[in-house]
Amino acid sequence: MLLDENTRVLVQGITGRIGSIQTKYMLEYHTNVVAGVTPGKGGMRVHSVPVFDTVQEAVKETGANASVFFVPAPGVLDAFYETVDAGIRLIVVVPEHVPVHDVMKMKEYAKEKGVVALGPTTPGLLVPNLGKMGIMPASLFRPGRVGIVSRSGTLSYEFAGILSDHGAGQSTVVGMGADPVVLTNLVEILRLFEEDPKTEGIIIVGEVGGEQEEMAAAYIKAHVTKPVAAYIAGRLSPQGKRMGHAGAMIRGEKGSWDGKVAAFREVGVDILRSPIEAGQWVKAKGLTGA
Amino acid sequence: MLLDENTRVLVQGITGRIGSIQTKYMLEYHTNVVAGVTPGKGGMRVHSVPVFDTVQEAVKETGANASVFFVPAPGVLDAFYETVDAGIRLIVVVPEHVPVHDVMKMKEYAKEKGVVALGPTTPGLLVPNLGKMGIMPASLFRPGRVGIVSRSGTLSYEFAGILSDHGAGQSTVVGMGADPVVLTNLVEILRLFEEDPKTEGIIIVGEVGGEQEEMAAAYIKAHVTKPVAAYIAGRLSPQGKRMGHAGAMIRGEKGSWDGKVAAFREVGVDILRSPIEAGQWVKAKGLTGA
Amino acid sequence: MRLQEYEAKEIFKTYGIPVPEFRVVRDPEAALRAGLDLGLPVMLKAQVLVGGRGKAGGVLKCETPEEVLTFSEELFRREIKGLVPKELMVEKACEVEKEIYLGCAVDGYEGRPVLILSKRGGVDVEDVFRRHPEKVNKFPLPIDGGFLPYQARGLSKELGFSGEGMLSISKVIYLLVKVFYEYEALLAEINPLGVSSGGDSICLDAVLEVDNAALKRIRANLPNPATRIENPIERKGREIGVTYVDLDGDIGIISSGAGLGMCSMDIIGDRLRPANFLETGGGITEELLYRCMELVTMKPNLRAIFINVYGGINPIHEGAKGVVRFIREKGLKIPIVAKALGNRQEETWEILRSGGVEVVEETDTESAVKRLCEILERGRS
Amino acid sequence: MRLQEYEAKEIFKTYGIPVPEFRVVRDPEAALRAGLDLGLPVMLKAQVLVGGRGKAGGVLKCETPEEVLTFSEELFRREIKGLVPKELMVEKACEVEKEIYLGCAVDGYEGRPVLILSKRGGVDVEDVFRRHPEKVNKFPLPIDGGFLPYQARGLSKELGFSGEGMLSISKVIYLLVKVFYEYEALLAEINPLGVSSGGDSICLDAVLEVDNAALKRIRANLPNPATRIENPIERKGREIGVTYVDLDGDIGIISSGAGLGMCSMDIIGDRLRPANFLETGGGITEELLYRCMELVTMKPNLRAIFINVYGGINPIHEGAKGVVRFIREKGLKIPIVAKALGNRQEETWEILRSGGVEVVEETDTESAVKRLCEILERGRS
Repeated sequence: MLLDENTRVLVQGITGRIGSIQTKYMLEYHTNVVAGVTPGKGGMRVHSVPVFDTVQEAVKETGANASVFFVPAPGVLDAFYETVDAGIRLIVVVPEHVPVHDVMKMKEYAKEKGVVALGPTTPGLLVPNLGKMGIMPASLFRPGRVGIVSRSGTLSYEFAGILSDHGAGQSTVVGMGADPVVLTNLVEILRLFEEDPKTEGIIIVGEVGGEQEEMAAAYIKAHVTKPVAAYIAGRLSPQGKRMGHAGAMIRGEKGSWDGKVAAFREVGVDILRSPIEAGQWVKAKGLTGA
Repeated sequence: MLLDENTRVLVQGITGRIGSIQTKYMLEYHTNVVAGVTPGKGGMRVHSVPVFDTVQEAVKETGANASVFFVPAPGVLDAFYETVDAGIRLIVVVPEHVPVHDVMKMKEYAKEKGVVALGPTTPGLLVPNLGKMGIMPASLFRPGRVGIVSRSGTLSYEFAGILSDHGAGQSTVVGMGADPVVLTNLVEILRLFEEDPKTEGIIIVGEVGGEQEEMAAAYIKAHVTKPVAAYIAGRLSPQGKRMGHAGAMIRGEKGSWDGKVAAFREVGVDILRSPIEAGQWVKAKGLTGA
Repeated sequence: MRLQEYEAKEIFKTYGIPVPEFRVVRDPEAALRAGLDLGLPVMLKAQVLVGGRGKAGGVLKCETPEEVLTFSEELFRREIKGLVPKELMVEKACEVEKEIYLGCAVDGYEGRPVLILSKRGGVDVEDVFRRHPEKVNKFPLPIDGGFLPYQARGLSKELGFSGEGMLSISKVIYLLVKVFYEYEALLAEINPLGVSSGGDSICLDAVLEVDNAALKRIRANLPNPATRIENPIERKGREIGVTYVDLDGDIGIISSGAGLGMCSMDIIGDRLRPANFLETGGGITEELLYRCMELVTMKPNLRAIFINVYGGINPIHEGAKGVVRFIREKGLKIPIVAKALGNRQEETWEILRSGGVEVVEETDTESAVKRLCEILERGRS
Repeated sequence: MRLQEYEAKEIFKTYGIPVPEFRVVRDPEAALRAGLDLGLPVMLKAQVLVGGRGKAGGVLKCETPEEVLTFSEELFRREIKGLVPKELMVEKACEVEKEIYLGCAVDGYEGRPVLILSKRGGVDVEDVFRRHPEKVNKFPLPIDGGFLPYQARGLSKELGFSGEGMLSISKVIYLLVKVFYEYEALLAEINPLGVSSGGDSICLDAVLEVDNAALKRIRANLPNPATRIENPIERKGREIGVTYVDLDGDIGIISSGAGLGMCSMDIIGDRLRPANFLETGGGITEELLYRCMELVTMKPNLRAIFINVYGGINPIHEGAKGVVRFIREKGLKIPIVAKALGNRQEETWEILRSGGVEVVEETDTESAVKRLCEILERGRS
């Protein structure tokens, strides 16, 4: 899902320390990385991948149609517009600490242009044995039929690892991004999983705060036919100090562990109290095997 | 043209010194002034015209569908968006000294929303014996068949007065506005005159600087069938000190009296060397009478 | 980072939002001087970064010099939701006829700014939100500015104001939105905005929370967020670039990623008592994990440390070196259990084991916590 | 208002655009000190607000202290397109490999900002515009900002640069556009931008022209535009809010509206010699026309005054009072011909006639000028 045989990956910030090593890991996982971009470094090669000054050139020369970002946080907004304007419609924004006002602009632009964008602060996207865009450690993943969507990067690895150990592979693993505003909401990822013929069950890895899970519950009730389980991290996390009253108005009572679990339970989503329970769940639902 | 029997005029800034007296003059000319707006003064009346706090209310309560501005220059941008967003599609911006960057924004918004807007720094719009939006001194105008469009306010009065003296009335007199950027270009006004059945001849009152006249000449050649005469003020004006080179690039050789006159002559427009020649021109073209 | 009320008010004031005259003081004598200087009556307001300060007794009105002295002494001693104020605002008391609520916030789900207005504001505003949602207006704002004065006028009309009141409130709404954009705020709030019988508006309490990720490009002198943290370990965490939250247990936690950290805390919390939450973010180095060990062990009476990290973007083998170096240098004796998976995991395990760390090779946190419990049980028996 | 080169460069510098080190001096001794301080060679640049300064000899390179002294003495005396510089810039000379042109301007007809780039810049750039338009890139900008660094990179690639040169030029382009928006400029220009063999960029000459109508809201300390006007009558005109242009004839002109003013000037100019152009704008009061009379009569040897005004937005009857008051107070004897039409014209005529002004009732300026000629003929004979 999202990433397939026709995906031609561009790496932005490829000459940086992280961009370079992660490109190596992506190539080792047989991802079709066709180009890199670092302004001013056009003409270089990184792990044999040709580097360009601009996304436009990279697209023109290599037919890149998806991009993963390892650019510094203050440069993400600029790179995002550049990438969208060059015609790319799948973007993975790995960096953390991108200013929220930038993310809001990017989210609106993505919606306007029909772009699917993950992040910021995402480990990216991985389709086992096909490729990955981002930083997910490949050894934990196996091909299979369970879709995982996670707000947390490391917890997506944890769940994939547990599933793999229990004989249940993954169709696609999606890191949504851990920021208060993410470029693509959970509901939208669930829609993609519901439509994806290779996905037969879905695990949602959520956490306290925000209202992604509450909105997802409503969506699941109306539109999702596949079995869904959910884990919510932060059951015992101390409540943050409240800042002003506007949050209460925007979110009402949303955001708590209890509220999210109740919302999911009400629409028939199975609640996992600990990641390890995902192992039992896939067995119970017959989702093991490739 | 533009202003007709169905026009219901709103006056913005009606409680100000100029707004109030000009409203009186407009009413004396039997203009259908239905409402005024001055924020914070809702509920008042000015020369019996009801005043509202917002354009939205004024439109809702009185069906106003055209607006003339007497608001202070720094507030014009805000008032313009308010007026367009309230659904009004004909706006006359009388004030001078509106910042150019504001005018650029207004011009784009007008284009996007299909608004005809005159100014800034315009005397407005007058249809003899029907009404006026703006500050034109009514005594100089007579109904007839000649359309006048002028970059200069006072010269539009001069030409109307001369025509009236020579027995040639006016169909509509349009002040385009004297700023370096105007909300509606000359070409667009010429298009309206060409389409207007009540207009049988057109007088363009231009001046040195900018490229309105040059663009108009090209338009006339392709689209205007009615007789056209043009006067260009500033034949003897000393050339302004040149500021940088960008102007030369944008405008090339445009902007001079010679250039404008040559452009018009080339497409068959009659050149008036002095306003008084307009009297002879209307007689020669048979445009006298009502 | 949330600013103190007086910092927010100073910013609001530079934008032209009317605020009462005030002084900031650090002792009762200064409070008295400020009170006499401003003219009584005055409000004393504890400067603490928590909500519900008024209800918790952090705001007192003083009519006499004696009250200023006694009440300020009282406030400098009073704990408000766990925090004792170091500074008080002494503010001229204002007569107002109405109190309304104005807030400008990021709607995280929609990913856009939203303006929230309520014709009833003050300490009970959340009750209004809950019980009378019809009294509250929510207005989505354009993503990148472009909010215009006329829109503010329309909104202040909708709140039921006219004449001078409409003008003064719409001016405040417009300027609050401007602050919100120019400070890249997560929240800019005035609650309440007092409106006098003559229609004048005045900002009686102010909240401004800015995005730490945007601090460097905001054109203003803002304090270093680390200086805002009261707890010394949390402050130190902020300084080295990790998120540390102090808890009252005795099992230290180091994790990469907030989700994994919360998950570790939840699982440990079912059987043991976490001493902290610590997440490294994506910048692990040898030095960083050395410092994380330092942070976690600042807590007295620690029984054990639980490390839970993934090698995705993080070079966990580098981090392992820092852990082991710390153990060796400090001669740390308490049990340490680590789960470390992903890129270069075998190398990582080897390093950790060389420092005496108990490495769990299972993929799930549950098993690792079980191992921790076993070790602690064994130690006890 | 156009700023002096050094003022523009100071602003550009605060935005991060590299400019050579410089000093501003008002006498040759200061020039010498500055030259020695900066290190030779230096450029001496006359600070005059005209184009084509370089071709007119206003920029000189100095290799020795003696040259700094002699050349600066020379420049302080040299008239450049009618202006003698009061200030010189002493600027460190730079070695560059290429000179390109960057300009950001308002396209008046389209009503939008436009960025203009040419890979050949310098004093001959207008020749390039004329002869090699294919070497010039024009790029329409968004109306309300939103120009992004990546677009600047794309443009600097199109200019044929790569590597460090591409990066440094794109940074300058981006920052120049930022200055253009934030200063509400009519023109922001760097010509030339020098590019070194290592790819560094440096702004060698700078133009910044800001919109006087926006001055009050620009967040910066800019000089009062009136102080920029060399001619004392023109400066005084600016101070009272009218546009006065000094000419070399002897017939004073006062008109409402630039168009009518130019028309009056054109018609008068065919037979007589205008002493000035003066247009009042839409703010006529008794006081303003009194002051306009004062302005016009500052010119020695005036033969007559021609007044041409319309009562549209202007209360011309008020203005007439000012004219008459001036005539009476100063005992002005030269002929004054006035054409004054529109609202309250009869009242206006009566007032003017009471002061001995010859009022023309015809609607056309031609007739009024004819009357003026007749009166002057009569006076001569």
